Amino acid sequence: MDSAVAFLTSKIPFLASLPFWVVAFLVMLVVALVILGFALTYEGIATYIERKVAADIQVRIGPNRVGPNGWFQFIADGVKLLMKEDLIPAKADKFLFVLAPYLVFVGSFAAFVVVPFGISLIAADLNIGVYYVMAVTSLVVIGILLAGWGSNNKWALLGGMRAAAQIVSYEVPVGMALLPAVILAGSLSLQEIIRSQGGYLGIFGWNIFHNPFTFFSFFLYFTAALAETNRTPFDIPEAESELVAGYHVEYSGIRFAFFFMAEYGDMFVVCALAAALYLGGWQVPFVDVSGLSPLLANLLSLGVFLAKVIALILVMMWVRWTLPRLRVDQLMRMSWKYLVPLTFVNVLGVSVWVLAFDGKGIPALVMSLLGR
Amino acid sequence: MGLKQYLKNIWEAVYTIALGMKITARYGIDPSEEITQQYPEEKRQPAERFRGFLHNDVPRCIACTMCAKTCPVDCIEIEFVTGEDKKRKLTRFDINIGRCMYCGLCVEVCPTKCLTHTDGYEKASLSRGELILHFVEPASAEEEEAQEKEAEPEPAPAGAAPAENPSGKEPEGTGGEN
Amino acid sequence: MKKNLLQAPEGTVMLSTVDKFINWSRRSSLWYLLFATACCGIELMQTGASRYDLDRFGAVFRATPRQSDLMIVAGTITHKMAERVKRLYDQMPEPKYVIAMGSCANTGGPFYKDSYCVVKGVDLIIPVDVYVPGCPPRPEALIDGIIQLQKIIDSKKNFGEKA
Amino acid sequence: MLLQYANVLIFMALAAIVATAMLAISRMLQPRNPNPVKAQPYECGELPFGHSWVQFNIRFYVIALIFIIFDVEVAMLYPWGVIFRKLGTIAFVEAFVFIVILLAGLAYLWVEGDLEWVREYRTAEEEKRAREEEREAA
Amino acid sequence: MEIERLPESDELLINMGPQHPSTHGVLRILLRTDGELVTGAKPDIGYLHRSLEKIAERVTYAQFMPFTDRLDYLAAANCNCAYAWAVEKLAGIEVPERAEYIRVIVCELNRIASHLIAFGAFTADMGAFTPFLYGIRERERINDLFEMICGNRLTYNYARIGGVSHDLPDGFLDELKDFLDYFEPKIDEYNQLISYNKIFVHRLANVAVVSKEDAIAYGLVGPNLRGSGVKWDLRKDEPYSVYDRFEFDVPVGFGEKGTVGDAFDRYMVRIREMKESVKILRQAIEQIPDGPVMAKVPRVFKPGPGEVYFRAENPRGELGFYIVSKGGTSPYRLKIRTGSFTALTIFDKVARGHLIADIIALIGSFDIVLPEIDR
Amino acid sequence: MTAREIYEVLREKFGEEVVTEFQEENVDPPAVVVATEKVAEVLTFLRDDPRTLFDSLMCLSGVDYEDRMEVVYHLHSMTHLHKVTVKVRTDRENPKVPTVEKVYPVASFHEREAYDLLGIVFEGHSDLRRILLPEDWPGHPLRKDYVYPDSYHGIKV
Repeated sequence: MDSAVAFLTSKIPFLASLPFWVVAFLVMLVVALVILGFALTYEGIATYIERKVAADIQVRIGPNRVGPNGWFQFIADGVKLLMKEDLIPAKADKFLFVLAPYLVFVGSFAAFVVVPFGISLIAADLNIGVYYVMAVTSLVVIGILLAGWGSNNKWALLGGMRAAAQIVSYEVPVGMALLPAVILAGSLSLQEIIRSQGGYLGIFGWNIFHNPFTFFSFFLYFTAALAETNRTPFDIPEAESELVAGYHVEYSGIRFAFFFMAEYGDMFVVCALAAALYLGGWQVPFVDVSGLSPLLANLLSLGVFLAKVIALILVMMWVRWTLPRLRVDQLMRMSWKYLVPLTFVNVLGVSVWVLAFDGKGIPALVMSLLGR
Repeated sequence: MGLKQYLKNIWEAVYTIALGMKITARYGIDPSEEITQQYPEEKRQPAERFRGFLHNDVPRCIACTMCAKTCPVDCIEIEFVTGEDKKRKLTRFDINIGRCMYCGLCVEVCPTKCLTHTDGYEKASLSRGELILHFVEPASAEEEEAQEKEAEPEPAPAGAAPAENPSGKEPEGTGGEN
Repeated sequence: MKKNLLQAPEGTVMLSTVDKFINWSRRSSLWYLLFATACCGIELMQTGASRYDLDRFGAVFRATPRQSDLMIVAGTITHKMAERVKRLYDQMPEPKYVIAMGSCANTGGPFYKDSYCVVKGVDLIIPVDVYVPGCPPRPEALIDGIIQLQKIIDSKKNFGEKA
Repeated sequence: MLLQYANVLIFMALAAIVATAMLAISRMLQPRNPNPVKAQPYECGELPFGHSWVQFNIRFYVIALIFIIFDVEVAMLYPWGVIFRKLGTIAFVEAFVFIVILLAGLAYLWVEGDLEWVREYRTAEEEKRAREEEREAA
Repeated sequence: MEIERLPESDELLINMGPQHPSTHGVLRILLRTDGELVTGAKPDIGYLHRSLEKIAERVTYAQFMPFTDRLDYLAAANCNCAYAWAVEKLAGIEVPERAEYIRVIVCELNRIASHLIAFGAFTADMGAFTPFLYGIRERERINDLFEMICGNRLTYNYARIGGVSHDLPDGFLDELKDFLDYFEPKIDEYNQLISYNKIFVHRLANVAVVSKEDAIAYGLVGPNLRGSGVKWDLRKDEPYSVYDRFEFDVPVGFGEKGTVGDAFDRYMVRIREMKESVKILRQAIEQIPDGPVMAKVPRVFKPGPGEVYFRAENPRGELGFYIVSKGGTSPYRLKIRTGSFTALTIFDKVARGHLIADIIALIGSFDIVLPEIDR
Repeated sequence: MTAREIYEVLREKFGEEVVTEFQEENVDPPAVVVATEKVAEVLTFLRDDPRTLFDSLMCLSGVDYEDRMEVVYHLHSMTHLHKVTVKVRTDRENPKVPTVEKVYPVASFHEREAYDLLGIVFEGHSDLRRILLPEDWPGHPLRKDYVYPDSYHGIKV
């Protein structure tokens, strides 16, 4: 950030005359706008991709009439929702009903601040990055809870209460499943964690291959993340076949679109987190990006990072269109009897490993055995 | 729950989920499994016996009213005048395809086989009136409207389609002794 | 309908382009209400399924009327049900469209003559845009109905008309 | 570093502004045709009856309590995780004791069956009988 | 609809249906819940009451045939044939052997189609949408076969009193064989895909248990009865038509993953029945004789006075026709007894103490179809 | 056991006043006509007696014979594999039949249906309401003299 401001002021004399915070503010605003633009576009395209993935799995074609191969489907959907009457039921708690989509949308977007898009492409490299993401994504669930309560509808209420059940079941596993990566890197900053995963052909430095415990941690995190984003098999607050549409049963038009976008935004964030903490983030396989020119390095790392995230998102979609849904008590049982103990064991395992092998992972040990 | 059972549960969950995902992945990746027919462009030819919209070949019809009597839902309306040669001449032969249930009973009883099922099935209409097929030109427009009013609980907007053969194959033979 | 901001006194050329764009978005994203009562419901499902794939037209089902644009009345409507159908229709947000699918919804169909408790056509309860004949209509026929509906939507004027 | 947090604020503010703008645009463009039925809550097509703001029995009270304890634990383990490699064995022993105590608690709850969803319910008759019994006992 | 007692502070009254994604039509269930836990469930039916029994009194015997299509649209051929058998029993008509074989073929084919919807809709209710579309993909091929035979995809109107309306078209049996070869491995694929999926099993095992005694007392029939461990199949135990000439098993629930009579057992009975139907079809293809497909039945059909109760094994259990004739051209009284109708009697009893999500499993595992209930 | 033997057994147990008639010709399965007020007892006996063991009630139908109402019970035994029909007759203007809900739980819905469509009152039924038609529907449509209403809630019938 500071360097960007310094760079700009050195290039454009006009800016130099302004106070530092003004320039910094402008830079931040531009960054925020760019990322917002990216997020909205991505969310649109993700809905299209989701429909295409579903169609492929279900041996059909999917949207193909709107624009080339249906690529503009999300624009049509978006414009239609924008032009659609949005209702507020007479008996709803108007304040909460209006507030809920804001919370969800803001919560899902605010998490993009710390997404490390590239080697130096990050809006704010917070020193408590991992913490921050966990806190902000919980905001989304609070929004869902409010939406459920505020709608004054029985199905929505059930959906909202299920969201509460979901909070208490996934928060702990998510936190504990991310901890091994933090232990290995010794930092909560996402950029630091990613930087610590370089080397060894660029693949074997990844935390997932560090030792068996981190390997399992990745899958445990991914499972818990599915719950965090309300995706099947954990989509119990929405549960179309049970609760009609769950918490957003009363939402129409653009307000519904906020929930819809937030779901995909959330998916991006959790997948980004999984990629950053366990799959080496923007670390490019077989290439040491830090040695390249800044532009090339950024572009390359951005591409690699997005590829990893999208691959994870595709897996999420694939899971969604394959698996049935858990029941709410099963979600809790799974969380407290399986995920929580296993993540704790993993944390202990990783710390023992770190103590025993002085923080070296299996690839490093193999390398040292080979005498390098 | 012993530890063995605990681990077995985890293993079963992972294994069965992996099996399922393997199948969906196979279908997802293999484009030859795709079975969608792009309807407006590629149409599927219905089977030979397909019971589509009814069609009456008026010249061959002897106005015996068997079909109207057999119809369980009274969707066929027939009016005729008996000519000098004792032959009946249709003045009205309407089939309400919006009420027809395509059971085929009328076709089975038709003695001259002039009433047939075509393979037409597309006739999405904007009003109820369009769903009544007239096989004989009505005497006058007013009369037709009056009859429609009688037949329907709520009159459909005007603009009812004139007698028209719904798409599809023409019934064979147009012998017109009558 | 309440006036909205863009209701100019007279339609203008620019607005007609906007009109086209809005109609395009509406016709390309007809989310239908998952509402089936009888036999036609199965054909509706099969239309949405792999071989006919309504999703190609951007039409997906939503379970709640609040998020749907299109109500496909698939099946018999009895007098006991009539009130509920009306309520569901009322609860859909504007703009909304109705397709009457099959003989029962068109006119009462097989139950027109002898039944004492079937509504003789869903248009007695709610306004219908497109009637699709058949008992039940083939999936192709339903898609044809949706294409007809898209043509209707294309011809609508959103601005410049006093409602 | 504080500057970085300004970013967070800007993001949130921007998201809120954009959301408001979208709502406003939608408000201007959408057709509106309110009627009393439309304003009713959706109840699968039925006339709504009863009310939906009830004391909702969530049936996972104990789990909700443990959740708070564990969530605090997670929050406390993170700083530990950051400096773990610097402190070494002592940190491990400390955390080990900490985790083991909590896991022991979890195991206790598990054995007691408190991790199960509360599934008992009483029919009207059973409740009546239970009340009578209580009265008799008193 | 009355409610047994007024809601206390933490009781919620929920309306499930008539428009709900998983009530399989316009069923309405009034749920009284304590949080997520159901403490009472009252089915409210009649939203699709189309008065078939009254129509039967007003149309002739032959004219009623197309209405039986609409009685259970998922198994229209079965209903057609059951009605035809009932009337033939009443009037004492001998049906040509080929016609009986054709009826068995269409019945078993339709049973597969119906179970495919049951399987698909059930998995969709459980949250897995894809198996539903796989089920329909196979069903489409069955629809094509039916279109070949009788010209319609859903409402066949194929059986006639005294036989069937057309003989099988040329090449049909080969197409059928092709389909069976294609379909049989798919059943195993379904099992891999979802039936034995751990989540799916856990959603169903020990849920909605109906004991053997209850199942009989509450008049459950067909797969629901067999799911409770009662080995009872009309095709085997009370053979009608030519069913006694086929070798097949009657699958019953045996508590594979939980208790006997739970939702999983009922589900698996249907999956296994599809295999048995394939077996029957293969034998029927081998055995089918040549000959006429229609007996001599007078055009104005008038059975003598009398009454008959005939039942046949439908995909949803026994379908009973009670026909009273006074010698006229139309039945004096026709009562239809269906499997889904009686399945709802036990609904409240089974539903209590389950979660809302289990109610969905309960409805799905009973495989009810609304026109059968409301008629 | 054949239906005639069952009839003999019933005759022996309940006497002539209760078991009045046996119909065999053109009736399948053959029917035993019993006195209306005793029907629950007869069915309980048929269900529990080791010789008959009719554990399932296949069907329960009401029939309007213009001069009388009949309720027809089709019984079947899964153990002995035999069947019988039990009939009771009741007055057409004021039809009343004791409920058999306690004997065969499945009868509950069938009886409600018979009440709804034919107006037969089943005395002692726990929840005798209309089941298929709306609560405020006029008349009982399966009666032979039923006249279709003109409109219902403003919609033409």
